[in-house]
Amino acid sequence: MLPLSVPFFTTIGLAVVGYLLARRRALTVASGDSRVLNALPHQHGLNTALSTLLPPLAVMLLWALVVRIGARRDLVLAPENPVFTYILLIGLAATGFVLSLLRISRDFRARNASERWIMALLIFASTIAILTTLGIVLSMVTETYSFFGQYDWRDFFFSTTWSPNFRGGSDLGIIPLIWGTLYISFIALVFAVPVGLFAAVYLSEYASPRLRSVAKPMIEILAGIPTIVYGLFALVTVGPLLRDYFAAPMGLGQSASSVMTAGLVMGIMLIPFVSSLSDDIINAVPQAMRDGSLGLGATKSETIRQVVIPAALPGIVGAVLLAASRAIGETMIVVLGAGAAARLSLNPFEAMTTVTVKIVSQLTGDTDFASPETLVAFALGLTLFVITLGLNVVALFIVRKYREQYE
Amino acid sequence: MSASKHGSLLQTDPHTKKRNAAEKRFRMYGLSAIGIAIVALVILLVSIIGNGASSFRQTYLSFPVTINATEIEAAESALLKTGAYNKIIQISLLAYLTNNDQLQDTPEADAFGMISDEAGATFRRFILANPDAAGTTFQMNLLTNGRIDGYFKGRVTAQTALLDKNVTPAQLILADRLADQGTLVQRFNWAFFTNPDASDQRPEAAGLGVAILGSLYMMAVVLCLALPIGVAASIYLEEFARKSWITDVIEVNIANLAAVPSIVYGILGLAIFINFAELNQSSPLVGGLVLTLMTLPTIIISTRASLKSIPPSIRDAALGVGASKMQSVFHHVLPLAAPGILTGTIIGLAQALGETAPLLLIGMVAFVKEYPAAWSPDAGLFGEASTALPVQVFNWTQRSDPAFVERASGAIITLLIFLLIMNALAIFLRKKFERRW
Amino acid sequence: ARDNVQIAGSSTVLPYAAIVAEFFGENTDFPTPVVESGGSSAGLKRFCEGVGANTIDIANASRAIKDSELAICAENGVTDIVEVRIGYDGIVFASDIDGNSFAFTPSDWYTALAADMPMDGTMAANPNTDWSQVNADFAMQPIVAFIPGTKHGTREVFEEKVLLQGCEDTGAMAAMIDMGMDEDTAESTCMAVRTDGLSVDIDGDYTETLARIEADTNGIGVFGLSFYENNTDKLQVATMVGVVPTTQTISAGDYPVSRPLYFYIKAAHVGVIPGLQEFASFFVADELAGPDGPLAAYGLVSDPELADTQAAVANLTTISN
Amino acid sequence: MTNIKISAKGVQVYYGDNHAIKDVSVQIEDKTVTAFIGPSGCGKSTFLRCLNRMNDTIDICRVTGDIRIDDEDIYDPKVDPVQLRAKVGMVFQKPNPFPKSIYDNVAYGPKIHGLARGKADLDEIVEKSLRKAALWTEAKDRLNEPGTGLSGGQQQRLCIARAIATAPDVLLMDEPCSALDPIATAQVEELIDELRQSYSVVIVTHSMQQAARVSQKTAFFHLGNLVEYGVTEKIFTNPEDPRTESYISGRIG
Amino acid sequence: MTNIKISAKGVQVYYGDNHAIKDVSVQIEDKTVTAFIGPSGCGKSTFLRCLNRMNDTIDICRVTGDIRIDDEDIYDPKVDPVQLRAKVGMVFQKPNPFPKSIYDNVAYGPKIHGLARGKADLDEIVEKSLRKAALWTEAKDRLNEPGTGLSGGQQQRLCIARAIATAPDVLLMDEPCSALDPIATAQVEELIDELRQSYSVVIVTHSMQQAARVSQKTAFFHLGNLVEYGVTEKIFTNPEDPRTESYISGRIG
Ligand SMILES: Nc1ncnc2c1ncn2[C@@H]1O[C@H](COP(=O)(O)OP(=O)(O)OP(=O)(O)O)[C@@H](O)[C@H]1O
Ligand SMILES: Nc1ncnc2c1ncn2[C@@H]1O[C@H](COP(=O)(O)OP(=O)(O)OP(=O)(O)O)[C@@H](O)[C@H]1O
Ligand SMILES: [Mg+2]
Ligand SMILES: [Mg+2]
Ligand SMILES: O=P([O-])([O-])[O-]
Repeated sequence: MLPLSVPFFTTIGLAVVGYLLARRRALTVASGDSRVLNALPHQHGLNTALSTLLPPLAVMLLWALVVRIGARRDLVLAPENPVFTYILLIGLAATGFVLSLLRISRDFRARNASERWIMALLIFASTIAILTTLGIVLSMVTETYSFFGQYDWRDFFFSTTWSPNFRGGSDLGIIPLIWGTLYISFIALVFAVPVGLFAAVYLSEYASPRLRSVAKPMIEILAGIPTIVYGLFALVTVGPLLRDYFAAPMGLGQSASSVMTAGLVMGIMLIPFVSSLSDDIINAVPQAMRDGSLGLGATKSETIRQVVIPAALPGIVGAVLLAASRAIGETMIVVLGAGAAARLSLNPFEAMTTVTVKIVSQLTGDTDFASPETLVAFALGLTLFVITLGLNVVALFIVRKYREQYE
Repeated sequence: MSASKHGSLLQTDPHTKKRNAAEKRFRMYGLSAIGIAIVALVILLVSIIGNGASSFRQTYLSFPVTINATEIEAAESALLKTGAYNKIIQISLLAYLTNNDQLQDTPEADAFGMISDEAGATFRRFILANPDAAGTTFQMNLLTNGRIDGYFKGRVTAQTALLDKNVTPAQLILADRLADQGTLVQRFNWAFFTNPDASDQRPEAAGLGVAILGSLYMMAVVLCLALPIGVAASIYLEEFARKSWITDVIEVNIANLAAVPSIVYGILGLAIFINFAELNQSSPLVGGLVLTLMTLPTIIISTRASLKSIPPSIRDAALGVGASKMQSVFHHVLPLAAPGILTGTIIGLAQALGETAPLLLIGMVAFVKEYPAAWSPDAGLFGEASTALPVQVFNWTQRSDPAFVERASGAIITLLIFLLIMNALAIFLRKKFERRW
Repeated sequence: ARDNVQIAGSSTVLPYAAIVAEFFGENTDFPTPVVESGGSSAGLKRFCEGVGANTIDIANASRAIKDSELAICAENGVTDIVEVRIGYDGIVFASDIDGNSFAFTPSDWYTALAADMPMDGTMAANPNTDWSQVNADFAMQPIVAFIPGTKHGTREVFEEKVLLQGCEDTGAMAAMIDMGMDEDTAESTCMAVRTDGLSVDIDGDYTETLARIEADTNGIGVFGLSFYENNTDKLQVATMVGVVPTTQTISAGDYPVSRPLYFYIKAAHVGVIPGLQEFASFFVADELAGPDGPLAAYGLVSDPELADTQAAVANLTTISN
Repeated sequence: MTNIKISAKGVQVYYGDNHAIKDVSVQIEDKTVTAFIGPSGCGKSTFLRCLNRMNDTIDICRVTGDIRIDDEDIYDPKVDPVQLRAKVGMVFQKPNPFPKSIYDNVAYGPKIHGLARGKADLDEIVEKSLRKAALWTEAKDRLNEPGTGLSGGQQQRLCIARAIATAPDVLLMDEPCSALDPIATAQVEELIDELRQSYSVVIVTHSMQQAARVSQKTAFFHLGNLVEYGVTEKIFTNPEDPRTESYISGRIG
Repeated sequence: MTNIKISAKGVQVYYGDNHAIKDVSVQIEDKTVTAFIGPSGCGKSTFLRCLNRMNDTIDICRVTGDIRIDDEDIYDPKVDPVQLRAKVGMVFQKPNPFPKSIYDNVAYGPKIHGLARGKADLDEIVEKSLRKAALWTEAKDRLNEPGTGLSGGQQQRLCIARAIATAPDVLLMDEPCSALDPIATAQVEELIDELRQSYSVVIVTHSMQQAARVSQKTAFFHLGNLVEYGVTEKIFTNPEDPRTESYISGRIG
């Protein structure tokens, strides 16, 4: 990839020059009166810049990909002399440059042309999400496959014990891990969603602009505190507190690490995920909606609950999904707050653990990296991926059902 | 009669009273929600700052060291040169203490033990930089051992010293004496921000320099890629793509990507960027790319949510005067959606800046002492090995010497300051773009 | 194009490797090697990924490489591997400094932590909840044990050298075989740890164990020797079969619970990556890894057979497979 | 003072620096339709919004002076704007249906005020309100479709239905017929006439004919001032102020 | 076919299952004002939005049939709807100013179409458009204030100004005077008359008087059907269809 930097920067330079030249030329063609042009000079410039820039960039990307794939198969595809590549790429840039400059005329629809380039960029950006998914699945699928070669899939999916063992003969049932994941995430969300939502409502509907401009970024700091701090907070403060004041008096156990501890502390971390984005979305609901409701004699809270929040629902669901996702993916808080023991229990004051924690611990553990005890991490990852996919599909349908579109 | 139906405005009727009570409760909930968040924040910050503020001060010993050419030569021929240099320093310290009648009845070994293991390296660097210093005496500023430093920060006391294998009460008494006399001073710990990491033996020398640089490089990559790509993808999916099952699949898929545990992005990064693309391991470039992929869903989800919340009448208005869809989006919709986009960016960057797990698999959770260059001819852009701030926190919390606890908290404070600086612009812009209509 | 040595692997070896790397950078003209942590397994996996500048040169491990791993290495073209044993990691039992002191034997641990044990001819769940029930010499203190999670190599050592030993010493093993269990089942039953919450698996590191003991002062935790030695003001160590764990007692073989530490060199990178062999020899030199070197000072139990290791590094003696 | 429903004295309204209502005093009678007329931008909507304190929702808006309804100062701190607005209903100038179903739009007010005893009761209120607002025939088959999918005029009638469903004492209507065809307009005017039997109605309109048809009293606003207020007939036939005169005579539509 | 600007044949519009426009064919002449009249909800706005393809933005809306402007099929895949909309301007039924300054609202169109050579030029266009829309006096001192802070009628005029600033060939106006007082209405009508000199104007109105005053041709819609289309005078004095007759005669406002 490295030697490509020369044509890369040349192309960028050419594109900048192209932008300026095309603008100039467009104005010249129009004899200085931009009104006779079919597109703005700026759009001519943009078109030339993008025509110059994008084809060589695309070729460069493709070329690098082909070379790398070739290298994997021990084919040397890159020419000995990089000058050929340079000439090809710079030639391509120059062609785009010249052709697009030549196309400039009074009637040339530069806007459409430049928008086509931008659209290509937008589509390219969207495909990255798809490619990422593909990459994630592919990077885990071979290892998962070899895991299931060594371990019965029925035991993995249906066994209720998780106890890996160095000497083999481990029980690697995913069920207690999934249970722990769902339980902890559920508690975290039960805490974070109401708190976050109420905070968002208060910030956008009640708070003075000053309070809002201070409180919102402050709450966002919660999302930036490294999770190890939360973990230690759970371990040292919240865990013993819950044990001494709730679990022990209620006879629910003596464990300082518990689902409740991890869930609550994680909930704190998730507050800004719900509050900040929801606040922005609530803020975007037109004032006319609120006026309509207030004008009927509704109180502010009635307005918020029955008009504003339903109208902002898709965005709020997005924020909640983001929080849920983060809860599912969290490691440190669970390790320190909920412990490492995989257990199937309804008691929220017992130690449990999550799929993600076990992915990390099996991946960074000491067992033979080709053994099922390590490879199970990949199977866990892939299974979690499928499960969250299912949950997201459900979420999508729920949003569809309740979506309210204002004008 | 109508008047009776509604009653006096000055007296709240029972139904309204109930509703007003509900209103008040609702407001209270909101306020307490904010209160909970702020209280949690304050507790966390107080504990972080309480633990970490002391890392911004450091104790130094200042005394003259006599530089003798033959001793230097002998030291240079040893395998462990810095160990030999340490010896030279010890001799000078002993001489200094006895001359000033400071040693008194402190055992010599205890006096030597007050100097950091880093001293030898500091001294050797000094000699290499000043080859003609031989034969002269120089006033050297050397780090004290972490325990002595801890004594001045309250971490080590006479009681713990009795139990602690790495410090003796005699050392503390000597330290007090030296402090009174001005040989031992506490200064602001600039080195904490400029030094690279140090091994477990020398907590007093450990700094965040490489980590700050590494995080800076990675965030540059993340910001330059994740924000534009995320916004572009959202615009395409929300505004242009024809709604069909394919866009549904993509939408669900992106939401799902957010739920992928971050370590899986590490697996992905290892497979794609290191094994396939053969980019350098441990490099901020790979780290940045992995974090970009990890941050993208956050930005896309929040951007799409805010694009959705812009009323269609705004788009209609723009289209109606002959703006293209692209123009209506870029000129009108996007500015109105900016607050939500910026929020997504703020949260996404916060996550990216604090993330360790994916870096584990691409080799950035490491002990790195050399500063990475932003650009180097053989490693390319951001291609040299480095760590990151959360990695330093992660590493330091695992180390056995308790002196690292304070440094880990110091690193967290630094990380939060870094985050605030990084987000300040976003927060400012968001406030500017906020409006009601 | 890489000019620094790249190391990955065990977090147990990491501090030692970092100390050596730091010295290596200070004392030679080579750049300081980069030492990653991430676990023995992950390190070896990266090591076996192939040969080339974008793979690591050295893998640290708190256990010996397995044959299955060697096979995968070979598949990927990593054939010449030099095994270097740098010393031993002592495993100690420690509790809160202000609490009761303990003098353990493996039998105590077995009796305290076994999931099921033979009683009156049948297997029954472990009834002990207090250390005084385990051993009449112990003070009254509820059993709370923080032992390494199953991801840690230390767990394996704990199970084999403490639990299994205790199982044999108490005669439980024999009783189980008498009951008609085959030897393998009996062994794994011996090493099965109770899951009723009295024994807590720690997936994190020793700082987590320490924090848990500080949060619950009844806890007794398993630590590495070097970790304990840096925290003698907070922890008191228990003896095992009457021996206090120190680098000397472990080195002499008096203290029974320890495990060897290794690193593996990719011989194909020697001569390609500058400083690789130099670093390896530097690591095992007497000045560093010897009993008076900085590694021992930090808590590494130095290897009595260090000379053999030095020779192996000098000759790049590869593992024959 | 027998029959005064709303009495405003010396009302001033500012939007920031913009003085939108200048010292307006007016007494609106009960069981009367009062029309507010005046050129666009003269402050009709602003004044109307003062009467049920909807201006509270506009940050930059500042209201001074004394406004009493049933002899009670509505800007008294003791007054609950919520109760006020339940008593003084409003139809906004720009139709603003909620992004909910047509049914829910109308049922919203009765629900929050607890006006319906059950589902059947609510259904009845919804139907009656939609019928009165002349929307029932068009809406009855699509009660569950979103109110935002209606045509402009239909939305306007939906908002009228929504406002009358809560049975206010006073109804403020800001150009309620601006998007309606003559027939629908007639129906709404009929409704207004019917409402007058028991309530007080204030209507803003640009149509002189409409004002003349439905109102008993008319107030003419100009540049924030209340220029003239009196019996509708008199205002239209024999205005006192030359500005009223010229506005009326410049009439076209 | 000498003078036909827009020709629609067999246009059908569906909102989901709702058949909103039923087989409408109409030929709209150049340099003519055509009025669309009909009861609320009959499909006037819908049909109007077909003419510049604004219906494209409503997901559930489906349009079939043939619509030609200057003899070019505007639903041809080759047609760029953007260019079409630049050529066929629109004033929406509900005023929808951008949440930007008044100036920017008007200047937006000229800017994106490159109609101004410089700042001075742009200023001139903005002033001229605001003047034509009868908003200049009210807006000239607050050009930098947000367009959303205007009164209802002012917003409507702002939207008119915004539409004419881009100098379209055809102007579609959906009830442009619904929130305007008679004087402002007269000014807008004058504007329409002026525009007719060079352009084609289609106006939706509920005011028969207005239709009669400004238009040369009138189309009467009923329940999605185009009932009658012809010279305005004839429609109002001698309608052919009984439905037209009854709608006209039932007139009130
Ligand atoms: N977005 C939409 N979704 C569904 N149905 C719609 C939508 N817009 C309009 N309709 C329906 O289509 C029919 C025609 O509506 P249109 O807006 O064209 O009426 P109109 O003639 O403009 O009425 P008005 O004078 O009230 O504005 C109406 O029955 C209306 O409810
Ligand atoms: N939210 C606001 N912010 C600032 N100024 C406003 C706001 N609302 C109205 N104004 C200004 O106050 C004055 C009175 O506006 P108002 O809406 O009361 O007029 P109106 O009589 O209702 O006119 P129209 O018939 O056009 O609706 C106008 O100059 C208007 O521009
Ligand atoms: Mg108004
Ligand atoms: Mg309409
Ligand atoms: O990291 P470890 O492999 O030593 O547990």
